[in-house]
Amino acid sequence: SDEVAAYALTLGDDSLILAQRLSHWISRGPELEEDIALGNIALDVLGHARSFLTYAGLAMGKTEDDLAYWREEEEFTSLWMVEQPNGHFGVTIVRQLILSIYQHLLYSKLAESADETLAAIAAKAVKEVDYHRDHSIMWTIRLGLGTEESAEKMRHALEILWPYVDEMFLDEEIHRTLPEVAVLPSSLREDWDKEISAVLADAGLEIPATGQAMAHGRRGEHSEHLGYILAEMQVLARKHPGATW
Amino acid sequence: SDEVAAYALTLGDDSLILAQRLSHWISRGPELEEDIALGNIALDVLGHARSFLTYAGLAMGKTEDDLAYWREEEEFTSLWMVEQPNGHFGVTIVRQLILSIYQHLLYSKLAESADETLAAIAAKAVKEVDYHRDHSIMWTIRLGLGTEESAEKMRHALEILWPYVDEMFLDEEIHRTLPEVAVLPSSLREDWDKEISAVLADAGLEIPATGQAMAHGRRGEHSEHLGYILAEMQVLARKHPGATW
Amino acid sequence: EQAQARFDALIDKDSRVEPRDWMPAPYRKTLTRQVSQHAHSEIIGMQPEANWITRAPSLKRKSILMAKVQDEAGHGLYLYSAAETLGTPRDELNEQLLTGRAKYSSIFNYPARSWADMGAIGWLVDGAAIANQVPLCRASYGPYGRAMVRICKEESFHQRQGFEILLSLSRGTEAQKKMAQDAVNRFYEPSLMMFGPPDDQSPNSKQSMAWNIKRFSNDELRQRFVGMIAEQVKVLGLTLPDPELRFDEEKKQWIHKDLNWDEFMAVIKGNGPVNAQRLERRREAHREGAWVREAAAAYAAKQAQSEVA
Amino acid sequence: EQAQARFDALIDKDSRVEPRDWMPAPYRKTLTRQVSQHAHSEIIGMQPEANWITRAPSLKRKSILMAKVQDEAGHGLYLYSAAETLGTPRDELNEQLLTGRAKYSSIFNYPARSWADMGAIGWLVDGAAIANQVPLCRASYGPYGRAMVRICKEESFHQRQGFEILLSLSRGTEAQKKMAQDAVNRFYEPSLMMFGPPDDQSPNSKQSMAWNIKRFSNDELRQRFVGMIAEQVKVLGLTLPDPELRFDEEKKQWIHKDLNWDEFMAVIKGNGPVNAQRLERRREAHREGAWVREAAAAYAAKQAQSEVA
Repeated sequence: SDEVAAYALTLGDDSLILAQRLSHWISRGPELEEDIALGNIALDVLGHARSFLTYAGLAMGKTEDDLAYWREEEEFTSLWMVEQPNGHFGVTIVRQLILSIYQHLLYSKLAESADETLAAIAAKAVKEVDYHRDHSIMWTIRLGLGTEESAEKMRHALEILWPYVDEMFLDEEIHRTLPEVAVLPSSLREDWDKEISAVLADAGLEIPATGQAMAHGRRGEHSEHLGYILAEMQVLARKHPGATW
Repeated sequence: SDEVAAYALTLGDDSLILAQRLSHWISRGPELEEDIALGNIALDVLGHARSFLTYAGLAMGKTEDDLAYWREEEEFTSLWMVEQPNGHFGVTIVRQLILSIYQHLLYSKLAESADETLAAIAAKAVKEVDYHRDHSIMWTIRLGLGTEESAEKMRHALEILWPYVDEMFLDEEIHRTLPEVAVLPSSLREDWDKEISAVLADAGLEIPATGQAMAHGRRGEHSEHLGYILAEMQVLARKHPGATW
Repeated sequence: EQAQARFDALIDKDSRVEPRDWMPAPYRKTLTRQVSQHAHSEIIGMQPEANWITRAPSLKRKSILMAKVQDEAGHGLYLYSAAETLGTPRDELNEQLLTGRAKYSSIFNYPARSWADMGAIGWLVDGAAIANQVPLCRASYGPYGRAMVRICKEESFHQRQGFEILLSLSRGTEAQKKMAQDAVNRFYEPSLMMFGPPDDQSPNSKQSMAWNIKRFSNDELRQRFVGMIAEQVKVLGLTLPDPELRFDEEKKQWIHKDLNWDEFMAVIKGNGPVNAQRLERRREAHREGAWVREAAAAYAAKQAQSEVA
Repeated sequence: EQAQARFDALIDKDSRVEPRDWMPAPYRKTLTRQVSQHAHSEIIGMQPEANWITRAPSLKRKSILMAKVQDEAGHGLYLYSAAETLGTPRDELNEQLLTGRAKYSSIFNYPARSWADMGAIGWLVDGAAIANQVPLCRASYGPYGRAMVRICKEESFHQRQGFEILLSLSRGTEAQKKMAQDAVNRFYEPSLMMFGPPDDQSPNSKQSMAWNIKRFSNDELRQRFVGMIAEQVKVLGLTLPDPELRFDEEKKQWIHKDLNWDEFMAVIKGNGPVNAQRLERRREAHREGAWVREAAAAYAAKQAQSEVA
């Protein structure tokens, strides 16, 4: 249905923008192993994006590429969290920690969705996200407990990213209209809070006392970053309308 | 003539891309005074770009905006030096030092061009570039003689930028076909070498022993950076073909 | 006592207080806060516009926008200087901004999402700023009033440029007109809130008016502004997102919709869309520029030493 | 002496030398240089392709490209491991790369200017690499040969992907076809030079062949490669930028145009278009990652200590 497609689109957009951000690390990591690890995560996440977008496109008569390359900024529904810049390695790790715990909870529930396709995509994705989560937990602990400098950088990363946490758990119309199909974001909050608090405690870090941004990416109201991300991502495809690659 | 227009285009492209790079500093400078100073330089340089592009466009039946927003990467003729990333403040200062000494010599000669329009643009520009040169000399000396850290950063900046110096002095067909009009880039080299060597000596810095990149921006063969610069610069204009702003 | 009397007399005859004059501590404190907040607003206010410099859709607009953002940096400088004459050094004021202790105009905590925002910010945000600031040109504190004279002149230029951007868009393609209307929709209400809470909820205004810092109440200024834009929007061929807006001939005042003061307070408290981003950008510039400032200071110290020697 | 005799015997019967075996110092040195250069080439070779990941024109191509660049990082890892079995630690090899003392394949000092370069690099550069590497699967040093087996399998997959990119472009719009031809024009000559100088100017080849590291001469390998691409380019519907190219039936060999060995030498010496950029990117990643590596080491040390306690 149109609603299911719109819901799939939100999941696809989050993954697409996150993959775009993560892929920038390839050839720039702090060590070769991390080029591979972050690249693998980016590749998995791009895979999720493609599955969700392809499914969303079915109902809309569009391909994954129509949706990725030919929508305008206000038609994207990504969360502000995925749009945040990579920053230094610690910022990318904290962003990934926040998101992979979130996606793990989300996909675990979505795997039981009444929509079989979404359930199947989620069931496959959750296994991959499990690894992403482990990877970011491991790095959060290493960097939190590593040196004074690394702990300070992690505190800074938490501070600049935390304002975009609440948005991840906002229930929107699209979730409420699909009670059997969609996962209600607010239903994930409690578990997420518990899980991330435990990780941060293990890493000697704390949840920062920041404000919360009035972010509404699901409604097409985006951070100032998305325009730049799309300009780069879409530039080549848009120069060749109708072309096959 | 077409040749004069093509020559004006090379000057316009250098200034346009440099202004685009410099303008990124506005609201990001190390102190408020530098936001203003770098912004003023960017604004002057953009002004030069507009004069040269407008003049080039006259012979081609195009506006400055046609030339800035609707050419493809390989149609741009900018030098690799202007395309180099801003990096830290020291990199921007060294790039500006290299370029403003160069442009000062170039415009001083061009002010005596047989082409009256080019001569007039250059005569006006040279006064502004004189200030840009002073500004970058002053900072080069401050940073070269400031702290250990700043001197090291300046050495690094010189090292990563120096490979693009030779290209600035390459004589191309376009220069040779316009002996009375165009300034032969090679004719500037000796004075440039003298002047920059003196500044670096005053700053306790040395000309680095790097290789020289095979750079041929004048022929449309650009660094890997230009594609990104243009994607950002042109994104909005290209979404609205034929629009007036 | 004598000093207080002299100060009161200056205020009474609407004269200027100058830095050398004695002034009551609360007057100094209020002014320092107001002038520095104003300076911070200029500095933070550069960011939404800087966001579109590299993507400006014509070279002329790029050039105008760059010059405008430059002007704002200049305004920040005058205002920090004015604040310094009250005894607080610029470093300390900057520190207050970076640590979040000092406020700046809340409007800059909304993102600049489209090119049309360059128009809406110029027309509405600078417009509201001017309405606020023109009376400040007569503020009792001399350096502040004089800074405002210079700033207001440039601001009205900026407002006209913003208006022109919107006019070009509204006369342009359908997509451009839509972009313009969307920007006006987003900035209308926040710009009305730039004048601060309604008079009955603005306890500090009275003292500022007694000191001849403030000349008109928040609501009076808001009225003037609404009246102005209600006329100008017709020329633009756009609409204000306020179906209730009308001039009440009986009360002789503009009636506008209820403003979302909850959101206003939330934004002030740091929960606006881009508060965190704006402050972090400032902090980042400060952090990344530390080595440059240190080098400049070290060089200056060496120069001073060698001149002595 | 006995050891040398055992080594010679191993080479004679075309057996494998293993890390535990004694080997002559020059053999070890030559291999270390070759294997580490090969590893460096994989790592630097990620950059031209990473340049197009964020701009790939379809999600499928983006995904394939990301996987390919990942594979290259993986190849780098195997090869550093193989080099380490010869006694030089990875840190030291990396240091040689960052300081410019170690070389890597010169082809990566050309910029990847267009999307079609992803095709040309796959087809020509990976193609030439495979022609070079397939015989290395039988290299006398065990760990190197085994690494090459794994690498060659993936490389031929990459080559096919590159070919497919070009095929899609050449069957696409005029602009796409032009883009493809332009990329082939730029990469043709540098790819032929990947096999190294002509045999009569390649003094080290003979020793490498005697040691069963190299199996074919530079010119032999180049001949195979040219023959292959001369056929494949027809399927692509593109042309090679070499009007002189033909198979000489008498000499039974391919005649191609004179290659620009001056440029080749200049690029090797550091004067290629993007040598400086490629190295600086590596250095930057190393510099920016220093705090991460230090933290990881500090954490590991603390863990080790707490396990002991």
